[in-house]
Amino acid sequence: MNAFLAPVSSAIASVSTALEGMGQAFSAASEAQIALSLAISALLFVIGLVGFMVRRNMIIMFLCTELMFQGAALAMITVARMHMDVSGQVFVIFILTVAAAEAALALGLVVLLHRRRETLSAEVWSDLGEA
Amino acid sequence: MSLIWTSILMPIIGAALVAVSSSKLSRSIALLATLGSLAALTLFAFEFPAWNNGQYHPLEAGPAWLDAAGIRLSVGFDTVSLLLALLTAFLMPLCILGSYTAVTERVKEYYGWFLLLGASILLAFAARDAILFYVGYEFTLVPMTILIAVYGGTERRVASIKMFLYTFLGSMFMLAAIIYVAWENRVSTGAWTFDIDTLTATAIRLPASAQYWLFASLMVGFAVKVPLFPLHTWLPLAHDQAPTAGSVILASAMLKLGTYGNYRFALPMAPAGGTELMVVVAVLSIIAIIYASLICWVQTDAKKLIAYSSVAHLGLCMLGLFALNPVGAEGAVFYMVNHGLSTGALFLCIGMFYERYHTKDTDVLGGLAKKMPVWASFMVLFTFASIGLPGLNGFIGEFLCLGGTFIAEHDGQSGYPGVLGPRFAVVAGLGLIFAAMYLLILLGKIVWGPLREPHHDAGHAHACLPTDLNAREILVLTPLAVACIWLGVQPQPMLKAIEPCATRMLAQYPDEVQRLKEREAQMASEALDATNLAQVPQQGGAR
Amino acid sequence: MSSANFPIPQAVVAPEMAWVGLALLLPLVSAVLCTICAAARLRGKWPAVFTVLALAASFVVVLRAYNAYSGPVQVPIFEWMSFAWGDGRFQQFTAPCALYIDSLTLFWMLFVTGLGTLIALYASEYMETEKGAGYARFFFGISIFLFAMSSLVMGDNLVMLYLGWEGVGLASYLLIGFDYQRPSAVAAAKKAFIMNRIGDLGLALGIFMLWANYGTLQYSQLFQAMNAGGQTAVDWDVSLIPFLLMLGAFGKSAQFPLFTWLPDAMEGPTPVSALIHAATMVTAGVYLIARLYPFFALHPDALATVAWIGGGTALLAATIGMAQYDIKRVFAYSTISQLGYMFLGLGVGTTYGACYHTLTHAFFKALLFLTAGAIMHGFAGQLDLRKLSGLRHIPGWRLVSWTMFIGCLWLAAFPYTAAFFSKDAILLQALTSARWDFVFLGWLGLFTAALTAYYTFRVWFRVCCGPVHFEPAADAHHGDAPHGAHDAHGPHGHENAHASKAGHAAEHAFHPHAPKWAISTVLAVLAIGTVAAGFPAYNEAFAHGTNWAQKMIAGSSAAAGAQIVEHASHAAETADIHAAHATVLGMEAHTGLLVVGATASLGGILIAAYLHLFSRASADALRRVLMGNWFTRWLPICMERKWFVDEIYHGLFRLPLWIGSQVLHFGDKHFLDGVLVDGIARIPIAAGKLFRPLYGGALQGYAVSMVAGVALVLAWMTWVWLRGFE
Amino acid sequence: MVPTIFYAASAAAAAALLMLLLPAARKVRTAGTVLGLASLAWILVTIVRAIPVTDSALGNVGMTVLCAFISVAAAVRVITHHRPVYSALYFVLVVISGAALFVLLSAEFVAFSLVIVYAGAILITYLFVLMLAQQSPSETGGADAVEYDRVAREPAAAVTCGFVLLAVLGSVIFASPRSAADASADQVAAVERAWADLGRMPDALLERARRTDPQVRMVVPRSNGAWIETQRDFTAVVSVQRVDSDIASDLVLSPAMLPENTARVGMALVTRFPVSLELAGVILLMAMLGAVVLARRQSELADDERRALAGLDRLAGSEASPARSRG
Repeated sequence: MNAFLAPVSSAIASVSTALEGMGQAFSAASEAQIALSLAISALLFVIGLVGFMVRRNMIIMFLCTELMFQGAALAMITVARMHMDVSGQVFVIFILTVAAAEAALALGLVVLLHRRRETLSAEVWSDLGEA
Repeated sequence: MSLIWTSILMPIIGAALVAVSSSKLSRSIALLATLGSLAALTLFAFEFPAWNNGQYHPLEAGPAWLDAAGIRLSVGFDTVSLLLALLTAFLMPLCILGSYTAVTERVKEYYGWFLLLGASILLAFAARDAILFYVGYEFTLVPMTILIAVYGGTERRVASIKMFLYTFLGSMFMLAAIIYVAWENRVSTGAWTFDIDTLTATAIRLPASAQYWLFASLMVGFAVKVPLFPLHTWLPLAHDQAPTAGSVILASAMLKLGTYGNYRFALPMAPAGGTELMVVVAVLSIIAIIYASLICWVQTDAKKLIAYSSVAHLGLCMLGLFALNPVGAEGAVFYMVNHGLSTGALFLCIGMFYERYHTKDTDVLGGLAKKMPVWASFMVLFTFASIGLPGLNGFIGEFLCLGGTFIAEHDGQSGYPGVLGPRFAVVAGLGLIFAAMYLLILLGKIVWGPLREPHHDAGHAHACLPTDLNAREILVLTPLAVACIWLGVQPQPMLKAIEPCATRMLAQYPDEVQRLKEREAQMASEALDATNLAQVPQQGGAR
Repeated sequence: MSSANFPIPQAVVAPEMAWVGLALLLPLVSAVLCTICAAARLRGKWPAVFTVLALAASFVVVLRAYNAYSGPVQVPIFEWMSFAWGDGRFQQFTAPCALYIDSLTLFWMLFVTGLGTLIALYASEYMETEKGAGYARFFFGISIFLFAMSSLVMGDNLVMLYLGWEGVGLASYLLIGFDYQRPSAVAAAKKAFIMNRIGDLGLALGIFMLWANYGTLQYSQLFQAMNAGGQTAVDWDVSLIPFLLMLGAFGKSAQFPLFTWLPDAMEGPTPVSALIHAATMVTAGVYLIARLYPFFALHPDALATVAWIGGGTALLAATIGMAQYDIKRVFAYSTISQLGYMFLGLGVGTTYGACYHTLTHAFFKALLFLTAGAIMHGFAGQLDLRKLSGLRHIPGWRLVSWTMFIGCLWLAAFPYTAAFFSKDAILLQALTSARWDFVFLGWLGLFTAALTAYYTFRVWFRVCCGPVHFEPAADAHHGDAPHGAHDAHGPHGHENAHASKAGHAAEHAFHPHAPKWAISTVLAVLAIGTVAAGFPAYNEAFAHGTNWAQKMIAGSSAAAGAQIVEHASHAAETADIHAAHATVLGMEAHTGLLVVGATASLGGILIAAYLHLFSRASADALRRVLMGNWFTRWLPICMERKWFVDEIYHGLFRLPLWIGSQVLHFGDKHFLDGVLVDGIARIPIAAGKLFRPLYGGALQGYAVSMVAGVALVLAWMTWVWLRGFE
Repeated sequence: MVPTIFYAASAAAAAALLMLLLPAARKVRTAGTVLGLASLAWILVTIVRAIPVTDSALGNVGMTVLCAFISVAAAVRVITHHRPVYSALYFVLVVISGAALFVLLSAEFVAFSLVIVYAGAILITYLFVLMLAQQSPSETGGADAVEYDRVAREPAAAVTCGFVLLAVLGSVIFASPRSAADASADQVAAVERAWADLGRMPDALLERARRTDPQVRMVVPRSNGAWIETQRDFTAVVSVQRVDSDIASDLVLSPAMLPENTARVGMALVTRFPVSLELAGVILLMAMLGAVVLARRQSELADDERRALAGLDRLAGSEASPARSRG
């Protein structure tokens, strides 16, 4: 029983410590956690990428780019944590900025395109092709 | 050196002028530019000091072009390349003069591209830097493709694309080989250079296996251009579709880039590889001779016939080159020049009746001696030059190529042991018979016999041309005829001049061939030992 | 293998004799002048004038050279193809433009240039209907021929010989195809050139082989090297040299495997047939073998092969000649047959006999052809001996008839004619040989002589004797007859009777024009020459003087003949001793041969007289009998159809090659180009089709390819990077 | 060895993703889900087993794994769900779990801004647009979504590319073991920088000094001109004047006195990346302007198009351009 609950209780403890903020930021991060976080960021990025390629709804495609932003941001944060440096976090703030700007413009464009063809499918816009 | 650059740049400047001039003026500009180029080259030839030593002249390195890669604008000629460049420069004005009435649309572009073609061929022959050679060699494809694709016959697109891709693919191998040698040179000396002499010196020190691949890949590039069986199929189509002047330059100068490449790169750079693969190349050459000759026999298209005959003739040229003795090499080089003259002239002749009748089909057209006696005289002359009649130019090269092949096994006394020998010469000699056969059949169809003309009214659609040749056309053919006869009667100066180049090219071969022979003898004796060993227990068992 | 020393006189280098080169140069100059005449569109007889003058001048040059002759000389003129890459004997190639003049050369040149002049004169009248471009072209061809023939004979080396060899081929091609609008003439010209080329290849290979073994191609050096012993250096046996050279000789001289071009060559104008295809060019093979005679000892069977081919061809051609109806064709086959004799002579070892026969043959055969030409000229191209009769009785044709009679007597080797002596020399050598096969060939030759006499006089009796009757040929236009019709399909036996009826109508409308001065003069001169050609033999036989011809031959490389044969056949005695003691049919050899030869000749003439003069119907009857019988039927058919040699060649070589060519052509287009080349080109096209959907314009297609590219590049980079860590 | 297992797991994950993307039966999708979760677990376990976890970090790692499951599963749903609105909502889940991961990585400020900006602002915009472009049921043909939402485009190629990329990224994770020296050097540098940051925050410095020693009156610059000086043991020394004396004396600040994360981010923004900060502002401004322009253009274009369509209608038979759509 104790053995079963031990990870849970230690997890809660660690969250509370983290929320307190101080101290933990300057202790060496667990390598496993870093690796896991990087793996998650890779997964998010790849899933976003795959989504961008397979989804045909323009809005979802943009949503997928946001997923990729998520992955990238997570990688930034992870590496920042690894080096105990705040530049990564600063960069994520910029990413947020760009994402917001992109969302505003992209969605504007999507609405524009939707107006012209009455559909959100990306494939009606294939004027790049030779045919 | 400035004369060399003058001869190369004159056509380029001419092309620039043509581009901004009017259509009417363009052909005169083109003619003047090519004549200027020829004049510059002739002047150079007069003061050329290296006729008798087989060396490059001038020898100093040119200005840097791409310094980081050691590519320099070095130009210079040895006898062989000078002869081939002179041939090119000699044919260019004739081609332009011959195109006066043949080209009526997009005239400016035609002459512009044609001049660029000539300039690039001259550059390839003049280059003493491998990359510069490659630039000239490869750039010929661009104007030629355009000449075929725009001014060609009905299948011009396919023909031009096939020509471009085929030869381009081949020259990629060649480029790779050159860069490989340059890299090896860089490894050993620490500096990049593409100077041909330096590369050759580096390449001959490579191990035999490296030379084998070096030779093979150089050969692939040049064999496409030559073209060697079975890489020849682009040529008949390209010739068939090209405008007359294009065919002339293609056959006379561009194909020579292939044989010249063998002379300049493949053979001297990779003697070990050349020795290994000599028999393969020789067999392919012989197949080319017989195969192309037989195909010529059943051709009904005059131009395709001459195109296939080029395949056969250049097969003989390659055979002479790969006899690996001075006789064959002399013959091959001589043949390069003379094939250019006689085949170029034949293409011009065919172009002249094509302009009048708009057909090259020997089943439809025939007996033109009745209507065009002057043309017929020239045609007969050039045909016999191509057949290799002694006293005309074709004979010298043919005879020496075959002779060189024949005596190739004549080791010990000539100083150049060989492998090919009489067996190869006999089979290749059949080509002489076939050459007479198909060319005389061609003559019999289009020159002799009762007059046959195509029925459609386009018979004499070309208003500005008389029935027989006009003065301009005679002016085009006469220098060629004079050259054909002169070189047949007085080949001596040229043979003397080629000789040092030939021996220089073959410098490494006596030793290599000797080594090969020793190796083979050793293998044979080992095989004999092996069979003897195998027999021993058998005999024991029998007892 | 043959280290025997043959007594070949050493040549002296004599640059001061360069004027002999005029004999080569003058015909070339006249060729150039003829070209200028053609270019200037002159319609006169200028080309003929130039040619005759040039040839006469070169004859004079040769005469002067003959007078000045005192031993073999080498006359350098200029360097033609010479280069060296070392100092060794085998490290150079030397083929200068130079002359080698010995008695054999002069012997040949005398009759070549002499006959050339006469025939050119004859042609100036014969060809007059062609005045203009054709006239110039004709004399251009004659001039080129004379140039090439001179180079062939006088050349100092085998490359010069080869130049002449092919040059006469060119002249022959141009002149056979003179009437180029007639397809049969064009085909004949082509056939002549190509069949000659087959021989030429043999010659070229022989030249290479000589070069490879002896390191030189100049006669004098070759003979020296020969005496010094050859150096076998190629993997082929050096004894193949004579066989390769032989092939060249057989091609040029129309011997057995390569003879079918000569009858077809009769498509050319008759002076051409006389000069090139009877008197001079076809003897080039004899000259070649005589010139390089020592080398024919390199293989013991080489000369025997020559003899067998010569004897066989003589018989074969004679049998065909018996059944031809076209006069020129009869003469053409007789030429082949006579050339066969010459080769027989060479083969059995009498170069004198062969060369002397060449000389006599040159005269009488030229005469015969020229009379045939005169008939053709006068009768609008008629040459069918069934359609001409009794020319002897027509005014103005007597000269022709009687000169033809002289020619026929000589060809039939009538006793005490020049040809009798020359043929005698050959047959004597054969019959008295120690080899049984040579003796057999001698008897075969005698039989052939009888056949020759028969078919020769068959012509003369048919054409010049009997009742006067003639039909002009269908084409009134002067030129050469359309032999093609008779050529392929044998005539039908009873034609004669009907033809004469049909011909009467034409007879009244048509008046043959008798020859004018040029033709008459030439015929007369030639007839005298024919008779005079016997002089050397008469001098020997009756005055016991020296035989000029024998002296000429004896001074040259051909003289090695007898010794070589003896050497080859391992006989102890020399030919002369052998001949002196030999017998023919129990009589002393010379007497015996006189009897036998006279019998053969007279027998043939008598049979011809019976069948073709006294009882012409019996000739048809004989033919009917032969044709009616199953067992003998093949004989006339084969003779008329020329033993089907052309057909056999067609089936054996030409057709398979042609089919092969078609297959290759198809394969080249559809397999090599279509399947292989285009097939390889289709791979990138197929790959492009595979990826094409990615680039249809939709954004994500580009995204996919971009990501794939990035992923691959990253993967590769990572792989490289990781390898660095391990 | 380890990367190989990771590749296998990634391949399994890719296969699962493909199964989910293909328009297949429910069973297949269920199998895909199971396989996907299993392979995700496999990936995570591979990582955890490859790198030893200290007990103290056990909690963090456990939480990270939990968040990983949530965020990856949600991300997959974003790209596989047929209805865009649900995709958007799943994306909110990704953002929230991502924020949790940020917190676990001691990036609280960013975590909260992420939730606020993304979940609060961006996603709402998306939802607005989705609603705006919502298809009516008639358009969807009775299915739960329109065709272009239901059918994936070239899933195989995309998944393959994705798999290769994942393998590459995974290799990088495994290939870079960090040495302890590196880690401690990072730590030293980070602490030093944090103390230096504190030196530039006078109020915070004073506050911390007072917290350490209530007697501190003021902090004064040290003899070398700096406000603060770092010690070896992560402590720092400041010069202070106590209430009771004018003489400056040293005061040692313990590591607990280090500035908190948010303060450091803020400090970095204004001291180390001021230009970037300005640029970000410009970008936002431009985006705003762009959105305005687009919105204006939109209505104009709509008018143009309506007019053009009307014109085209008059010219019978040339409806080519709209008909070219390949939907």
